[in-house]
Amino acid sequence: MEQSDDATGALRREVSAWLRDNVPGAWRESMTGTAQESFVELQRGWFQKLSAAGYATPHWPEGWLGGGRSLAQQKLIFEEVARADAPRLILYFVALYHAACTLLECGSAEQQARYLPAIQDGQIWCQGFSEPNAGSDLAALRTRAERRGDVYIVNGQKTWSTMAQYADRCLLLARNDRSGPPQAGLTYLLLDMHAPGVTVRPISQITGDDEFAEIFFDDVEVPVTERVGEEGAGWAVAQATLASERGLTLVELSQRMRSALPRLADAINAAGRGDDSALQDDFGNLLARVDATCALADRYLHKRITGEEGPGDASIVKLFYSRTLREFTLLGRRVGGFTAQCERGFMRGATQETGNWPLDFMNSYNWSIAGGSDEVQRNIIAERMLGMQREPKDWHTVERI
Amino acid sequence: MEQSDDATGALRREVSAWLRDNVPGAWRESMTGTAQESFVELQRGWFQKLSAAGYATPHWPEGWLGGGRSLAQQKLIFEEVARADAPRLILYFVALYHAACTLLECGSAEQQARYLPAIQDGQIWCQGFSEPNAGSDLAALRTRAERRGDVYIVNGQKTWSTMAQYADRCLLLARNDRSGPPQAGLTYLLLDMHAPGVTVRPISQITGDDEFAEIFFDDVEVPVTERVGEEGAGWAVAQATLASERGLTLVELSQRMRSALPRLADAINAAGRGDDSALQDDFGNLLARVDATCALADRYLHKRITGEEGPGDASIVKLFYSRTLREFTLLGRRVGGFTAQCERGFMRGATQETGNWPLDFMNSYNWSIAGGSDEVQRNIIAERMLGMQREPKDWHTVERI
Amino acid sequence: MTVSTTELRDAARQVVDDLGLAADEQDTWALVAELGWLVLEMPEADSGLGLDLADACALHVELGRGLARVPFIAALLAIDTVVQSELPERADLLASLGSGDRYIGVPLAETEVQYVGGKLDGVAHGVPAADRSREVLLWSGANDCIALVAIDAPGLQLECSNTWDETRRLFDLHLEDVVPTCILARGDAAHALLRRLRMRRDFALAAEAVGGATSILERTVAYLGERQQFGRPLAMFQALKHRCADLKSQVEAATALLEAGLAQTASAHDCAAAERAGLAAKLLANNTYTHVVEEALQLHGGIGMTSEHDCHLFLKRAMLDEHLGRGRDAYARMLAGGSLYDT
Amino acid sequence: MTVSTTELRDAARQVVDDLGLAADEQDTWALVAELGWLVLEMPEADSGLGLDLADACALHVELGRGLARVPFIAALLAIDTVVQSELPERADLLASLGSGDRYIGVPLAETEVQYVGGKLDGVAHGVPAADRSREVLLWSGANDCIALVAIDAPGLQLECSNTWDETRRLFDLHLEDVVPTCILARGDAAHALLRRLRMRRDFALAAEAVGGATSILERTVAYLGERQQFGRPLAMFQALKHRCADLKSQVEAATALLEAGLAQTASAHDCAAAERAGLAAKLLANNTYTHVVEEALQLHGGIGMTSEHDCHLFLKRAMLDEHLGRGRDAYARMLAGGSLYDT
Repeated sequence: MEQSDDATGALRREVSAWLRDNVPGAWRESMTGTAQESFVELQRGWFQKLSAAGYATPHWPEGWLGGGRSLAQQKLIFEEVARADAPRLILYFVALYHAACTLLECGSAEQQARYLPAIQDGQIWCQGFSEPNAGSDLAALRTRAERRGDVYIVNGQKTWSTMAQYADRCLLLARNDRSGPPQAGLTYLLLDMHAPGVTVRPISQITGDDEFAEIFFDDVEVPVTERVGEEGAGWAVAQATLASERGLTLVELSQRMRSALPRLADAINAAGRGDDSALQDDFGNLLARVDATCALADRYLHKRITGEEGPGDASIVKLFYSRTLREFTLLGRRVGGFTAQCERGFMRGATQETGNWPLDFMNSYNWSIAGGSDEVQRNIIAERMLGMQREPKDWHTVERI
Repeated sequence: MEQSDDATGALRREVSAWLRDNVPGAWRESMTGTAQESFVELQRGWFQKLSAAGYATPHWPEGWLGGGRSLAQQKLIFEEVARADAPRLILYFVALYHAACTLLECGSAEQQARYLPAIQDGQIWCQGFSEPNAGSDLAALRTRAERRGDVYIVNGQKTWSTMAQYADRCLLLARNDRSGPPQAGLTYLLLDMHAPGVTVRPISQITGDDEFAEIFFDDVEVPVTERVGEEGAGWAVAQATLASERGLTLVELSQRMRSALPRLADAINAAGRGDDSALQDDFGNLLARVDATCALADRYLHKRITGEEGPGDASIVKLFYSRTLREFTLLGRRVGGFTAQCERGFMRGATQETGNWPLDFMNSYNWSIAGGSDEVQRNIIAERMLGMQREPKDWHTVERI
Repeated sequence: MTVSTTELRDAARQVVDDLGLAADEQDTWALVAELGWLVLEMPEADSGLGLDLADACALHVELGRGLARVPFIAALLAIDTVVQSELPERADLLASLGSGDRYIGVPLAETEVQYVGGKLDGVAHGVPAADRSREVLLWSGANDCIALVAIDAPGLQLECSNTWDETRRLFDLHLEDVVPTCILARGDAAHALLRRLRMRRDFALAAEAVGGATSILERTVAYLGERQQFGRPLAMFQALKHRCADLKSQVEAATALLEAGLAQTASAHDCAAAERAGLAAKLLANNTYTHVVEEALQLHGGIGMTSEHDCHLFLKRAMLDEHLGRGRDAYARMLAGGSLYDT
Repeated sequence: MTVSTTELRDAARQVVDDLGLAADEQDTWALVAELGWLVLEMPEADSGLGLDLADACALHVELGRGLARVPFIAALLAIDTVVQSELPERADLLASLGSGDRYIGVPLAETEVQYVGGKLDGVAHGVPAADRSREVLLWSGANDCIALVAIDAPGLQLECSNTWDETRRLFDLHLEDVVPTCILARGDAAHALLRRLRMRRDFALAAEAVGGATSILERTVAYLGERQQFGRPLAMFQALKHRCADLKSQVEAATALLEAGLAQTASAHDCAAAERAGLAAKLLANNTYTHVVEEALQLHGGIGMTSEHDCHLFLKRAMLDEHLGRGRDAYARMLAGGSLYDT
């Protein structure tokens, strides 16, 4: 680590003191069974505070409010936020990470000047990568962007876009050319979600939540000035977007999973089953796995800091996290019994450890399916990390979406 | 079933009374840590008794001693033998089932007259199908049989042949033609294991046992009269060999597994852990799975009796048996603790439920690897039973070996 | 399986397929009554069809396949208990129950009810469609009293359980000094009737679970055969094939165990053996159902996470089912109890 | 990991690879002594290298990779305990232990020994290469006495444990009225030393298991890449790929947990935290090792069932290892004990 223990300790104390004073109180209660709108309100309020304090953008370069922090410091802030059990900034994640990092790495100076301050002020972004028939297979993207003079005309459909119904702008990956190899004909655009021809339809999830949405584009005009990178270079720009959070999300998620273990222990004890050796076995094994998940996430981040990341490293962490989370929620379901099946109210802004076990179980699939399914991660690990032979010619796999 | 309850009951009483008087006593003790030779002696003695009583060949046609039994009656005899905890007739299985059924179905009258009485008298046979580089892939067989006048000259190597070191004859599948499709160039021969050029080398197994052997053929002459079926029709004849035991083995194995449950319960109780709810959970779940294995095996046999067998039915039973046996032996390993790791003596003639848990665990792989590995069974189930699309062209699978 | 069971099953499959997953509870109930399924197990002397538990379970399998929104398990349990009883009004009651005009609810989970001084107190969990029943069959936690309780009896309160699974419409019944309409059995007779009821409930729930597991696996395999990725149907990917093959073997095992257990209830008069077979069938069926739906959701990918797709209906039913009957962890432990000390 | 740990690891890997799996115990021991590994953790004041548990575990990982037939874990545990003690002959003893001339055995499983009236009675399990040791470090089941016992003391009998794993050469020690050579600690001091010893033993066993799991997975992947079936290398079959990928993620997780736990022992002076980290590391490492070897045997097919192939050596080591230390089921339950009642 690049800092002395003292400096780290000081930052940790500063952040945790600030969090103590500023984290919204009792949000787990107020966000249970509430409407989407009041959740959005909570997110806005919490973002404004965090952003003003500079803790929302520690990963931005020096010169920006809060920016210039080392990756180790960023991790520290993420850890403290997780430990303080603050709501996850679901509404702003794409803006703060995906959009900002893409712009910082590949955007023009003009684009950076236009959007980065707006993001710090609370502009909401969504991601437009996934399509109904291209879940783990970016090469199959069909949304079209046809150049007509100074604009692109966009037609098509995106799906599984987080909170798109509240977004101002969209990071859009669209096809400008179908003639070459699939990855070559993609272009990366910044699309105004308020433009004519954009329709958003929230996806009704099995949990009753609707944090994802479909986006339909019907002859939407996007000025050429809103293109990031060259025409046809969208694939490379998208890699920058996907790499933007640099392992911090998994550090946060694994810390939150660890923080939630007492909730599971409480449930076991409340059921009067602390002396049931079958539950002790399961809980003990889970403890070790959760600790291992945190250790894996930390190690991965450390590799990124030191530039030692290898192919498949990210997949290992994601796969192990998703399997451990599944076991966590399965044990919850077991302990919760019939009673837990009768609790329908879900909690917004939490992750997968609300203590409503059937809900948590269902939400755990967000991590085994989205962001590169477990199956895609296994392909990557086997082929790129273990060097197992690829299947013949057209049996190809794609990094992740 | 084709019989009244009364007739079934009478047969059951008859068989079980006979077994009570004739099953070798205390063979589990005498066969523990003993040499292969004394095991062979036990097998010979027990076979002579069983064969003389007609219980070794209930599946042979009417006219043969003990023959003409319905499949239901054959099953009953198998069940009683398993319940009486008699030694498995490992040394004679290939002769009684594979050889006899192949000869009865595809052999000439002359071949039947020559071999069937000898088999009833105790002639020992082995199977020569598997090769070092063709485990689950019969199409890759490389042992050659070149026709020269009235003989075939055999060269090559077979492996995993049960008890080949004691065999008088071998059911050999060899390649006579490499020009056509792989399955078309195979010929089926009855090879004299005492002929010049035959070398047998027992395979040293990880358990310390050597019930399998490699067979090497160096210019071995096999008269054309020892060919079963036409030249090049070996594949079809081999199917008759493989189908010969018609599900009875799995009935027997699943019954033996059920009979062994008390051995596991005793181990749990002996460890003073009958009240450990974790072990109760595992044992209860295992009970249900073992019962289900028996039910599956019975149902499969019933389907064969009524002619309702469908593709994949046999694979379902074998796969579920192998997985359940693995769990059985894993629970044994857990319960047995450090002490069980210190018991090296193995028991000959038993199946996978000797109560020596590490040994049983290792032997359980005989059923997940041999006779069509779990992986091959899964391919068959997925493609032939569930109708999932096959992989392109040369990605083919073979029934089982 | 007798020929008539096969016919019954084929007919039921047709009916359930025609209804579809979203069919209305009332319509389905009317159809179930019209088809004579409610009198399936009534003795012929009571104008029933005189069929047995194996036949009833053949129907449960089919209704489970279609997640039928109808309290058929509870209805048959109540009818069987009335058949076994010596109620004076037995004949009239059976007639109205068999026609579907009247429905008696039965808890599908264990109750926490005491019977003291002629009154019932406590909570009964998981009574399906209790709001449509005139009476509910309840029993004391001590197993020494079975009673019919009027749904509008003073002191009785209905509360919708509001489970994630909406196809069962379960209710909790809160009882405070509730006087039963009539007592069906006390003491040893109640014990014996409740053993029978629980055994039958285990088999019925096992049958529904087997049906549900079969159905969601079929749907998953069909989906994989259609859905293209990387230029091929997903069904062509060996890793997914192997997982489906494992699931198939588990579903077949649960089916075989259920059928073998039911054969035992028909032939043997050994109550303990039937109980044990019911425990094993329920345990394996629920383990299989939950495992199959968990895999099905993953194999469906994103589409399975949307409420427009049917996948979640099976998931929620399976999650609930493992807690019905005697409770999630009771089955393995009761089974083990026969062989291990101190249980 | 400090640079020196990395260097140590790389050097050890080279040594172990050169030795191969079949290397002789005596030769390996001589090499271990020559390389200075026995003085690794001895304080520099005692002419040691002054390195820490993380460094020692880096070696255990490598020795575990190669299934080295050398009682290195026991040797380091004995040395550390002597270092912590205040024996008068401490300096001489450390010198002879560090040179490898003398070896003190330590039980790798729990003992059933009582210390009463100045004498030891009972059985100590799993002492590696006890026949090569001059003394054995033993303790009472009540944890209130640690002693050195001469291997030829009257009343002490050695019995080869004859485990399936032949690479550890474990012995049982039967004790009847055995008078110890010397007492290292009594009472609270013994308690504290034994907590330290068990914590270190957990980490050491975890490290060996992580090494073994890593090695057998590498070998399995290599085998799948070579072995052809149906005209392709087995490694090309997706179902096998996915299983290897799962195994890899588990091995990486066990490795990360081990390293994170060791980091905790170095920085924190919190004994309870280090103990807990050791429990978790041992639990996950053994779960992983057994699971990986079980899959490895299946993935190797028939060849893995022959004693000429190395697969079974890992299998037998892994089967044994899960029962060493505090015992198979103690780990999860002790970990849970911190959070759950009544444990």
